[in-house]
Amino acid sequence: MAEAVLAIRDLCKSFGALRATENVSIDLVPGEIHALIGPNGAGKSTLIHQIAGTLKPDSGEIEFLGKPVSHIGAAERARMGLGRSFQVSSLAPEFSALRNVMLAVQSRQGTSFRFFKPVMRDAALVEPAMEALERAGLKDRARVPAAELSHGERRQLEIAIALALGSRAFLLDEPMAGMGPEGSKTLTSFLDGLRREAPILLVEHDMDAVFALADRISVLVYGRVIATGTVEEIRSDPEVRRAYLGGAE
Amino acid sequence: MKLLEIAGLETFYGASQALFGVDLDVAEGEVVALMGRNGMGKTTTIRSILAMTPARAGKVRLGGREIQAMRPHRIARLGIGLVPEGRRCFPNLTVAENLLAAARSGRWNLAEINRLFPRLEERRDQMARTLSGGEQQMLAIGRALMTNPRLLILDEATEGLAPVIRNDIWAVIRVLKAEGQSILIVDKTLSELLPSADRCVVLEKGATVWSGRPGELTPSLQDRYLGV
Amino acid sequence: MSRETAINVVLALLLLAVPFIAMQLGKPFYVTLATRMAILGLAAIGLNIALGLGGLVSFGHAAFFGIGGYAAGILASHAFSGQPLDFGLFAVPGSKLMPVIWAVAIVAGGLLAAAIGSISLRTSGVYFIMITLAFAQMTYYFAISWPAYGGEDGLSITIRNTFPGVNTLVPQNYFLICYALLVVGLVLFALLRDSRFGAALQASRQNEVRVASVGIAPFRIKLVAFVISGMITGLAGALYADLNRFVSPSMLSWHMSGEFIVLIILGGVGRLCGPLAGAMLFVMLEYILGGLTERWQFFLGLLLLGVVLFARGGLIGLLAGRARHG
Amino acid sequence: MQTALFIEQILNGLQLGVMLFLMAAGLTLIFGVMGLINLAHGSLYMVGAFACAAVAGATGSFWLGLAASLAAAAAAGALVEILVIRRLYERDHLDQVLATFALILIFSEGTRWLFGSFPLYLDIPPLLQGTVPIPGGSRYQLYRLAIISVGVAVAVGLFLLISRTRLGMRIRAGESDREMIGALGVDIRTLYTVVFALGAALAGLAGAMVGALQSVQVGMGEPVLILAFVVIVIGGIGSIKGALVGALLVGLTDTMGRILLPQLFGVFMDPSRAGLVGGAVASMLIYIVMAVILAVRPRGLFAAKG
Amino acid sequence: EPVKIGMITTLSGGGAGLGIDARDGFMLALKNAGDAASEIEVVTEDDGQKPELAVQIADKMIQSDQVDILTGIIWSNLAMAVVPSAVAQGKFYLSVNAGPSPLAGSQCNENYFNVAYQNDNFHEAMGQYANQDYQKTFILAPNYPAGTDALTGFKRFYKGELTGEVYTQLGQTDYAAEIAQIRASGADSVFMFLPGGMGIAFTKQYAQSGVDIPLMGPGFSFSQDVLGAIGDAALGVKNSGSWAKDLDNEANAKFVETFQAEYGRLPSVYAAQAYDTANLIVAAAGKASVKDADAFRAALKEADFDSVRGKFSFNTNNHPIQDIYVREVIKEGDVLTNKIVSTAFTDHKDAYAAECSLQ
Ligand SMILES: Nc1ncnc2c1ncn2[C@@H]1O[C@H](COP(=O)(O)OP(=O)(O)OP(=O)(O)O)[C@@H](O)[C@H]1O
Ligand SMILES: Nc1ncnc2c1ncn2[C@@H]1O[C@H](COP(=O)(O)OP(=O)(O)OP(=O)(O)O)[C@@H](O)[C@H]1O
Ligand SMILES: [Mg+2]
Ligand SMILES: [Mg+2]
Repeated sequence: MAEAVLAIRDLCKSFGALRATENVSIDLVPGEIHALIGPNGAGKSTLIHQIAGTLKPDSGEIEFLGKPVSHIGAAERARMGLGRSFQVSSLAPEFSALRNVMLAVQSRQGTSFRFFKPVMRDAALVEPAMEALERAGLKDRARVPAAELSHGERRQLEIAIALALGSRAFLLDEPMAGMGPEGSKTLTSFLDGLRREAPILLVEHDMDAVFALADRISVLVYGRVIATGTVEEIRSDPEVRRAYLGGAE
Repeated sequence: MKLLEIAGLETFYGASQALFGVDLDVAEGEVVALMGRNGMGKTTTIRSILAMTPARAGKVRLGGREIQAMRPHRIARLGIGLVPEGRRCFPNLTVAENLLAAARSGRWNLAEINRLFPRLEERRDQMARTLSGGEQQMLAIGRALMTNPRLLILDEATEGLAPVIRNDIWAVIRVLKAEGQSILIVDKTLSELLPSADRCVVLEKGATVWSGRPGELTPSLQDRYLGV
Repeated sequence: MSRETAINVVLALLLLAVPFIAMQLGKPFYVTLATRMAILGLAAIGLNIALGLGGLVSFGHAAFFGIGGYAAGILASHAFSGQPLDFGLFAVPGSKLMPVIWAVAIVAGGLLAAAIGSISLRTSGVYFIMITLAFAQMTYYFAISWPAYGGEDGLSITIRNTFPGVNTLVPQNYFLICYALLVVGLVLFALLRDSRFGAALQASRQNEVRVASVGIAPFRIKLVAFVISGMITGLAGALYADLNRFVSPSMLSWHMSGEFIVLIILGGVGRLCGPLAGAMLFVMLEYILGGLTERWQFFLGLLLLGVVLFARGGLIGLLAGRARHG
Repeated sequence: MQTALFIEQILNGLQLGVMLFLMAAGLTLIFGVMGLINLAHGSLYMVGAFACAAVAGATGSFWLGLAASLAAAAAAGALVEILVIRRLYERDHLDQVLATFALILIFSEGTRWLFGSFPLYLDIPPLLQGTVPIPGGSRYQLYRLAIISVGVAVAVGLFLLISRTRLGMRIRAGESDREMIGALGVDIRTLYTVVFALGAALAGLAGAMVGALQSVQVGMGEPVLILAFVVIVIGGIGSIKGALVGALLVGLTDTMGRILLPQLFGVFMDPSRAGLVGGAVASMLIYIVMAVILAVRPRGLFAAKG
Repeated sequence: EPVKIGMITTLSGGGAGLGIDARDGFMLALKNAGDAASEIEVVTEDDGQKPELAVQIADKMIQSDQVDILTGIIWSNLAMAVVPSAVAQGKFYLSVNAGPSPLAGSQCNENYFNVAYQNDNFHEAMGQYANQDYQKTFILAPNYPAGTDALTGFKRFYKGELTGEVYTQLGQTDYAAEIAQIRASGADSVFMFLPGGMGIAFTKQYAQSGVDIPLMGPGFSFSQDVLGAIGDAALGVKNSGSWAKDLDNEANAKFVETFQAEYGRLPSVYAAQAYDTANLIVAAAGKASVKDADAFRAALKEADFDSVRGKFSFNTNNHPIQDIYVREVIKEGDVLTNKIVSTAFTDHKDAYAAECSLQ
């Protein structure tokens, strides 16, 4: 197996008496989609938050691109190439889709402390941003304020932003949520292609998508990884069926 | 007897029109599925029923009474319970307080909801904002049931739920249906929705384009209207 | 030219025209009013960078305004008395030269903003409002009870400071100086707003988490914005001191901070000419109503209320519609 | 300092704190719970004081005046809510700032219009005049003890109202999502009018009670308003408990600072200078305390975490 | 010869009472002067007690209204903002109330006349008076220049011991802590300078606290405009002033009577000082044209008018030489007012005249 892009070791996090993350070790290797599934409240989003740096773990190590990142902030991790989407879309609502993406481009290019050149006339910003929007299928909506986008379009925009960051790994928290069948199909094939650029840690409740996409699946229950394996292994794991999949799948 | 009747609903967001003539009705004890692709106006229809975004034209009747000129809380009190898109639990209230804040007496009470969603019982004194996504969804359903509505409206009530829970919720919906609860439901999971519904109404570009029994919604129609 | 740009140009020209019309009409005092509008407008432009672009509702900008004012007053008084300012280790002479005074006011405003900002920006929302107020109140009480420069009685600048090649005692000349600085402020604001920095700043206002998650640290962005904001307001303070030929703690009072906020809301938050429009309207109202009735504050209140209730987005919002972000 | 004096000063600090709390309670109720920045809260305090002084002056009864102050402030509050505030809930905080700033001007000048420019007279009711013995051998003013007890009663009452009653839940629910609580069948509009009137009545009560201690005059609300804001920010916005703790902290800090700082500076300065410097630092003290607290706990002492 | 006067005073906000009294007193004098004042025109504007606004109004009156004389300011800090630049522009300024020390000393000006008092005067008088009966005095004032000046003024003449010297916060409204200190200090008397609402609050709380150490203060804190608000708490308090309603002279009798007839209330010291100011202008205008600055200045300096304070003249620094009385708050019917009980100084001058370059 190739060298892991992202490696998490023995991560722990409690909220009071509640152990939201308990000795979690997971890794993400180039080219893969690693799905993280588990019941509601299992601690998936909490884990994503810790990896992204918006929540501080109680103990454990996070390594990204071979470097420990536990001590550095969210912004710096993002600049290193850790792209993420939020479970609930998180955008700059007054900015157009384009300007939302341009913000990521600007960050990737280095400094935000440039005071005089107008961004909208800066091809170095606009062009890569348009490209990312196009790849995410939002080119037509580039000038629409994020607040006026429909639910599905906002999810696409989150992806576009992560693309524009030139991310070396993606953390996607329920990107399919709220998408209709059509949107899910498009997004599934899009993610399928995206993994070649950078591996994806995918949190998702849409099992059709997970089974279609995942190279590996880890199952999180009550903060602990109870199983990791291929689609087939997980599908047939009786423990997983009981705790998560239930009768249907 | 029709519980809810909607005719020719037209609704605007500011200057932009979102609904161009929605017709829909729900009979007493009936489960009606409101369907359509992303952005076709399902949520807007629901908002207009409750006058959260009042319609500019058209009529809404609840139990024979015209309600489109009323304020939302009056309409809600006439017997509509809403599970809104995006959950919208009250973040600074505990689980129990969320359930109690708008409760009205009837079949559903705290004990019943706890039986339905044991997870909520475990979390009863936790602030809603610290709940996981799925927990919040359960809370939103419980909160709507606590108002003991004549008509329950569910907008994407199973979004973001684990399959087991989703199954539970569908089971709950079927129980409610069996008890004769009238329900208007929006959901993406057709495999569950179609068997549960008595009737389907399909919206496209803000207007009703098809309605009929679930069995009549053929794969070709599904492809045309829902993109399946 | 967009509608808003047109309105901005008209506003700026209108203000420029006031002194000339005033002299024609034989109402020299209107020059002073116009100067006051320009200075308050500039101070509010400073605040608008923090408040309008960055969403940092500072209720303590009077501190920067006042420190700029005191920079002018103190330097002038030392120049007047011939005694150098004693900093213990070294001493510097006072000055009556406006460019020197401005530079000192800008630096002082910036330093104070850096100090206040680095603590205040840890908080947000209403807490930010109050902690900035707290710092301003500290400077206010300090100035009141500090006897060296007059305390509550303030400090007068007997003769207005000088500018090379210009007779600043002529009101029109002083107006033009202030007007030129106002225009510089406007240009700076426009550039800043459209720049990368401005994009990051405005995004921080809308969604800080989002900004951090694309790799931009919002704290530093906001701090720099706050410092720039304090520098501009400090400069305006120095101009104001020279206009009144007087500085006093009332420049540091919370009423002053409140007035800046009012100017911005009145004109249009985050809009290029919002502060200017607000300042022009407010000074005019104050003057006209004040001349009509002793109960002018009552009617001023009613008018302001009318503006909030019926003109969303302030004057500029009313005239030019909602702002759009590319 | 002798024990008796020390105890007396502690009581003074408590009393000042409770006085601030009465003002802050209404403010935090409106401000935290309804999400509204009400700069005009000080005006409602003034309305209460004027109503009390006017009615007490006309009838000779402080108690009638007190009732009048509650009624007048509540009525003014309800009126303001219905005519102005109601249109601003969905707006930016800044619009609320401007509108309530305008209300200050209207209230101040309006009051002066009605009552003239000279301060009014209001005194402690005979029932509460005089002093009672306190531990340490000194005596303490009965009226001030009464203020302390009213403050404590209000604190307990409000705390129970907000945290234990369904009304309290609805108010808090409405704060985070007005539309949703309406869609669940709660008439949030009327509810908010009631809450606003309640907050106003508390301010009016504070004004009336404090009016007997100081001068009933136009503008009396402004300094208290700022202090009340300091209090609720220290305590954590929206928290009645925070307002109480914050108020007591501010009251004690201010009182003890005024007394002790000059003595402290007196150790190494002549008394006159120590008085000046100590007094100057004392006037900044609560702001320093607030800045320190917020620097360490950016959301106050008792803010709901989030 | 027409004379145009610009009156800048406080007519709105908390301090409006003082400004209104001053304006009313001033206008009454012009009315009483009849024909002698027929060519005097007054423009009045409200400064809202804000220095910036006062400066703006002064500029306007000088530039647009082209007034010859400015007057009316109540507060020292506003006077400091307006006076230096107004007199630098060659206008006359006549103070109806404020008398900050720089304007009496280092920054005095030939065109600045103070018809009221130098700020320290009333405090000095109280210090002088305290020597008669007291040895241990507790003194307090707000922490700002007028406050420190007040206590300095008091100490300048007081020879006894100080049991405490406290500087309170400007705008403070609760004095329980200071009163407790006073009680514990063992003082035999208290001198306080707390203007406006602060004084009302202090005096009420002092009376309510049951501390029975005698209280003294300058006249401002017990002048007619605030006595009503303090109530019986003020009874018996000794305070200093250059004027009282019962001063026995013809001008005063007329003033008090006509003021009451015209406005339905008793006049305060502010009204009296403004009344004198207006009469001074009327008298000077009768002697010289205001356009002839030197002549008019000389006419002002003569102070040839019937002062409600009895005798009145100007010192070298254009500040008053006058008697200062000790008054006591009494009740006449159910109205509180002041009665003169003794004279603290005769022909008192301020302490700053020596620093003034005018001779
Ligand atoms: N700040 C917090 N304080 C207390 N408990 C918290 C906090 N944040 C999360 N939790 C709890 O931690 C658990 C894990 O939450 P998390 O959001 O990670 O779940 P999840 O696996 O993402 O669930 P879902 O699939 O429903 O989104 C939940 O039970 C939640 O209630
Ligand atoms: N607040 C709003 N302002 C402006 N336009 C809006 C707003 N909310 C929705 N719209 C627009 O109204 C239309 C209908 O939206 P609606 O939310 O009703 O769709 P929906 O059928 O519920 O879609 P989804 O399945 O994505 O939830 C869409 O075009 C959407 O962009
Ligand atoms: Mg989650
Ligand atoms: Mg929807």
